[in-house]
Amino acid sequence: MDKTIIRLDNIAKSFGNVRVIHHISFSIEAGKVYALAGENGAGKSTLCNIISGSLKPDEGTISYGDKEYSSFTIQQAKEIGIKMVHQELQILPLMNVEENIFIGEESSRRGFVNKKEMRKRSLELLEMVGLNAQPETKVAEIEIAGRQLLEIARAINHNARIIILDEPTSSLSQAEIRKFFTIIKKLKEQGVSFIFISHRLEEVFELADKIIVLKDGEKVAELNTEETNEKEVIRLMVGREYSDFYQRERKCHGDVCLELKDISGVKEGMLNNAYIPQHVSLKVEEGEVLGIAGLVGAGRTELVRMIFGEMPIGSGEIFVQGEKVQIKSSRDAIKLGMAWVTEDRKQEGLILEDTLVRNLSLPTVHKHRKAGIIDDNFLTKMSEKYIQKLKVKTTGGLQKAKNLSGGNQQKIVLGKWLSTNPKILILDEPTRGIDVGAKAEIYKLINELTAQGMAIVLISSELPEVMGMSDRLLIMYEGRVTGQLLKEEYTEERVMEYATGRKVHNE
Amino acid sequence: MNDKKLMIKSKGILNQIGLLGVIAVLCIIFTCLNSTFIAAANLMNIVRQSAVMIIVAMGVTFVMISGELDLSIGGVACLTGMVVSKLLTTGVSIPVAILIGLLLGALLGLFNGILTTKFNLPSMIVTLATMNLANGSASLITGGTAIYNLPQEFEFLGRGFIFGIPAQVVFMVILVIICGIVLSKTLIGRYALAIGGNADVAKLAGISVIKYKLLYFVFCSLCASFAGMILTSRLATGQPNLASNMMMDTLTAVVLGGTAMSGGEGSIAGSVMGALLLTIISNGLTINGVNSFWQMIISALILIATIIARRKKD
Amino acid sequence: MNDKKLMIKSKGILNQIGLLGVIAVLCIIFTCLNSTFIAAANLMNIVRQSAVMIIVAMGVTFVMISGELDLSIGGVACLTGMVVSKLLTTGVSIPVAILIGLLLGALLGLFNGILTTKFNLPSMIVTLATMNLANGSASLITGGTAIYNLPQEFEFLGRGFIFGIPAQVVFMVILVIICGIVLSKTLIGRYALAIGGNADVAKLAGISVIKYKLLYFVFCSLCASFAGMILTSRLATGQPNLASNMMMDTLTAVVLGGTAMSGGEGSIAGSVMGALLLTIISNGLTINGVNSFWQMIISALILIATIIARRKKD
Amino acid sequence: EESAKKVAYISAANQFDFFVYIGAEIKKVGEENGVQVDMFDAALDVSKEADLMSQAILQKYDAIIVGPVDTQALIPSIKEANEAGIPVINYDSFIEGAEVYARVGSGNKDMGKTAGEYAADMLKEKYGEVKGNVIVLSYPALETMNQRNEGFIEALKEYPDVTIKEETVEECTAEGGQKLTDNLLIANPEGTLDIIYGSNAGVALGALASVSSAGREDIALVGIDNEEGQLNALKDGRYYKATVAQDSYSIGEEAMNAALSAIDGKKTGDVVVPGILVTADNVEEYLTDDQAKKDELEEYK
Ligand SMILES: Nc1ncnc2c1ncn2[C@@H]1O[C@H](COP(=O)(O)OP(=O)(O)OP(=O)(O)O)[C@@H](O)[C@H]1O
Ligand SMILES: Nc1ncnc2c1ncn2[C@@H]1O[C@H](COP(=O)(O)OP(=O)(O)OP(=O)(O)O)[C@@H](O)[C@H]1O
Ligand SMILES: [Mg+2]
Ligand SMILES: [Mg+2]
Repeated sequence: MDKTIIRLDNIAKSFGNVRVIHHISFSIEAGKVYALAGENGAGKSTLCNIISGSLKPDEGTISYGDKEYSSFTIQQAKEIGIKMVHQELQILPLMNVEENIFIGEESSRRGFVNKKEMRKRSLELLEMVGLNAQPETKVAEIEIAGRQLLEIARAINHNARIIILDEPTSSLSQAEIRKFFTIIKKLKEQGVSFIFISHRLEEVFELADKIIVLKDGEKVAELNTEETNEKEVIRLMVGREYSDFYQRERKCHGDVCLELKDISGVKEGMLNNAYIPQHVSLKVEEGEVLGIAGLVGAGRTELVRMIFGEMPIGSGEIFVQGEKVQIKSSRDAIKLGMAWVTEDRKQEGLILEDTLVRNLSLPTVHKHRKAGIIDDNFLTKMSEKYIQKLKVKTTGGLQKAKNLSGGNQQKIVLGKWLSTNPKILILDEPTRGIDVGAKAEIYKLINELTAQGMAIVLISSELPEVMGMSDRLLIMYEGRVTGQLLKEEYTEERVMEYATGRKVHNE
Repeated sequence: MNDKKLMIKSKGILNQIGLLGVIAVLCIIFTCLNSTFIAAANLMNIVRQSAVMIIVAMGVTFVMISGELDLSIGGVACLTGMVVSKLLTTGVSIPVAILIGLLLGALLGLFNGILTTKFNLPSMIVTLATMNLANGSASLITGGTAIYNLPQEFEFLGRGFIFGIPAQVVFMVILVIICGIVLSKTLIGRYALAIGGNADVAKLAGISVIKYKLLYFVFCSLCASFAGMILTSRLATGQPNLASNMMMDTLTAVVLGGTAMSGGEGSIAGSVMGALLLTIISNGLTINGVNSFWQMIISALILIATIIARRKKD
Repeated sequence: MNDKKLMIKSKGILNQIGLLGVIAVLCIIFTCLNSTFIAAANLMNIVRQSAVMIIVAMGVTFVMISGELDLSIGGVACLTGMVVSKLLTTGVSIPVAILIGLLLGALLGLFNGILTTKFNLPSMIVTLATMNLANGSASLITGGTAIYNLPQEFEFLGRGFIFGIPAQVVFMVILVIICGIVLSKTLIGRYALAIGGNADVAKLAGISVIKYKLLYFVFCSLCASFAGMILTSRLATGQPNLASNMMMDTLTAVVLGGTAMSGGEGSIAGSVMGALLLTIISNGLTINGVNSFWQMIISALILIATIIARRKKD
Repeated sequence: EESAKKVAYISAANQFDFFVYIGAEIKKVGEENGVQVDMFDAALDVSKEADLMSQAILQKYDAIIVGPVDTQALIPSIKEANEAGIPVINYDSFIEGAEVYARVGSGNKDMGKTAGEYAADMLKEKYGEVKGNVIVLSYPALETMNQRNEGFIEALKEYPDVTIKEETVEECTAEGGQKLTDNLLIANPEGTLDIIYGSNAGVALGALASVSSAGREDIALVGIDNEEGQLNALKDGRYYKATVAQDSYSIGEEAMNAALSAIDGKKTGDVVVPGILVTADNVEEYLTDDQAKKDELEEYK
């Protein structure tokens, strides 16, 4: 029996005169997981947007049953049962968790929403995906990882037939990912199909039945997972092989750059106190990469916020280059030679409507003026430099940030902060949504920068990354530092023990 | 960010408590200064005076929650008033004239809505244009002069009583109750909040943003044209410069009530209280013999005090 | 989604070309109807008439680009006009009076800015309050009547000439050039765009959002108070309801010029052309003997046509 | 060939019948004399009036007939016209301090006085002596209203037992008058207020709407202007007792005649067209005449 749900034929799509998808065809069968692999900007999200009805292809057809469509509308896709978790999170921050889960699919009778039914279902879903929040919690109060879980809850809510997951795991940590994969596997058994995008190939190999490799908008291969391996996929994607990703070697040893002594956040009545960092002490030296690991919501981002003066500090001291400092806002922090690559590129990283040049030059523009007049030539050149160095896939510095693919946006955020030449660089999930090739480049960059004496704090939910790239590891659990490990001591088990609070290291 | 989070959390209720607090304090002050303020007749007077503003505020609340702006309300009210007056003086029966008035409102709302959504134009300019269009047309009907000799029975809308309560107050209360239910209990309300929160997200969730926005615009204009008829009925003449302050006053009331200019947030109770607050200020000051210039200043100060007080409460 | 992206791409220039196109078409039509329209004297008249609006639009453009709104401009202009008139009639010298007027403007701007930024209040309400505060105070100065007998020399601002060009036009041109440079070539402009684009990002990039927003508010109020003095000078009397249409007209001009109400986008050239367009419409219609009600209607239609045309061009 | 003469008529506010019919009359007289009349409306905006003046001067009208929104604010514009050699005819409020060819009007202060005297008579009739409480609705930004109020107050000042309070409307429209009066009725309960005076059609009609819907027959309304609504109310006579009507037709006619002379270089000087006191007694008669005039002018509106 034919198990095909939908079939794409010769789908093509251009933005302006840039062709992003070249005549791609494939079918989606029931109960299978398809992984889309490809570099940043290869066209993965675009293809998924076409399937889910939010973009119209220029050419080609989509067949469903015995009907052919030139494109789906969102409503049609929904009727068929196509759900999508978008790479750029699609949430309504002012509405609560429950309203977000059910948006567009409220259970209602004659226009009146049926709150009881939805409450029951939303509690189930929250439990299922492991989102530790009440249905009435406003989404604005939830950090990015929680939002990702929320979107997942939304996608699995109704009886979907095809669920498209565009980097659903990029801000999740192991525990959530495990939980999530269990759900996927269960749904798959019930005949639900998935299109899965992730730059973490081990996830791809764990889940996918088939791997479709895209390169520059073309389908270069459709592989059965059993018959291939990571190396081949990477070669097909990038055109070259990466053998050992994490080649961290500390070359420079210097003084302590940044030191926190017993920093605690302010206990604010209504917030969930557990997540506000308490009694955190740490040191980072020149040339060192200090990793901070922890589960989602452990309070790592909040810690950076506190360091940067964007969240109140209740007690404790901060020393930069040995001197005690008062940081009232990120402006002070920047002046002290710090830079912070934020995790949420949309909210805190980019001015989406602005050009790449403007985004890249924002923190440094004040330094490049002649008699008050901005030296735009210089800024353009500087931007070109970073665009090349980070291999950003773009039509040029004048492209708007919002028109870049997710991974390329992330590179722009990184470039923006590198351009300030910081002495202390804090990277909060720096490789979120970045492809393997670019990741390798960023790791190389981390090594180069530390070799020149920069101190780096690397926060990442991806254990291999944070373990592979840091010289020392700090592990947080519910706002507290539960463990500190030296490179020689790392094992995944040990880190997870601290990260889940099963073990607490006492100095 | 963090403070913001705190703020948002408890907004729903506290917002309104903040406003209520200000209203209470004002009432006490005004009563101390002049006890007629608290007299039943004056309280009814206040409610009656605010009724029209509240009616219009209902429509504006929906439009604003959905992330758009309707500046045309005053114009719509004015044009409806004039058209209905003209119809009435040419012998059209009252119910028919009222129906035509509402139809006109709906059409103007549709015009706003279509230009804003289908043509994807900024609603601020579209509705500004509609305002001028409507005001200009209102004056053209007579060449700029007022219309007199409306039938006596038409005065019911603005001067009549239903069970001893001014008719306009009754209409207002019914409308407020309906709107309260619609906003909090139905898809129409929920989608307004969603669309205003982020129209792209709403669209991706399969909500037909255009259809709903059209609905909000039409409803808003309907409210405005109904208000225009009440005002006309109360004045017992068709005035070509009717409702010239309606837009500013109503927008102020709605924003004061906690509806975000940028959409995604707002409440019916808030808008009602915003309108009441504005009316109480002007009534209390007039009764206490404060002249209109001081009134402007004092009400501006109270406005600022209110938003600060509300903010502190959060 | 897709069309939108395409649209935005070439906006910068095409936006203005769209506006220019509309302006050109209108000029041709008006000239055909009445050749005095194109006479040098009338062209200068148009520029002179639009000068005040353009001056205020400069300030509004910066505030709006940075994501805020200033509704107080009319009030500020009016209060400044009255205060300066009062000072002049009590014998204060002209330069001192002008300086005090500007200082007053700056203070009102500071007031707007501080409430908006430090207290984190919605600028729409804050400036609305300031508008009423200013208008009320303006009337209180004299109890609501106008101020007469300003010194003859004060008329220079609004009626004088510099090298045969009306003084206000000269001031306007200078201001426009400065603003053009500031917006595109200096930090003040760059940061306005960044703050309006995403204030969080700007703040994290080390920009003191508060300081810059204060600056924009102060500048905007300065423009308004300067405009108020020009208007007062032109009328040679202090009028307590001066500039009552300024806010609506100027906001329309600026938004018409392509500045986004939500911030992050806008241009000086656009605002200038927006203001010119509005003036041309009213001048052309007046010259052709169109009565003021038809003018409202026709200009509303042209307004809509313009935003549609601009949109199509993109 | 000598092109036809043209005259610019600048109205202070076409929202009032008064200005509309002056304009119509002027147009009619113009037509009879082969002079083109173009009408402009300053819509109660001083700045706009100044701009309209400049424009009329630029377009080289042969004469400008202008009703000032504010007399003083118009002076620079009149000087501008003088410099350009264009004669200006001033109607309605009289301009002091600038050179005009003619001033035609009813005298605002005089009309106020007429209304005040009638108010005094009413009080006398009510109490046997002239005493009582009077509220004057004011809108200080409008010069004409100030002058009318001044005349009214002056007439009543003679009687020490009359308490006069001025109350300012927020806007000079029916709605503004109504809103204020609604509140005033609360602040001045039955028996504490005898007369409300509204010296322009807008506020007078607003006060009428408020007083009539509250059924406060203890209050008598006196006003100025002759909008249809005011005249109708006089007929029924329950609330609105008297209004001072301006003769817009004669004002228009005189103004246009002055303009015709001005084109020939002749100055007319001041022409006073006195206001007419209309009460329940003579309203029918007045209305018949008025309606006839209006019908005649309909095509010129
Ligand atoms: N609206 C748009 N306008 C112009 N170009 C666009 C637009 N959307 C996407 N692109 C371009 O299309 C290409 C493909 O983008 P897409 O988002 O599909 O990539 P992706 O494979 O999902 O990459 P990533 O792994 O970084 O998410 C990119 O080069 C991007 O810059
Ligand atoms: N699973 C969850 N359930 C509920 N709230 C969550 C969850 N995950 C994150 N949060 C929210 O996140 C906040 C703390 O997140 P923060 O970003 O500081 O931690 P983190 O360790 O940096 O996490 P991340 O892995 O997202 O970077 C908490 O206040 C909480 O509201
Ligand atoms: Mg993508
Ligand atoms: Mg984090």
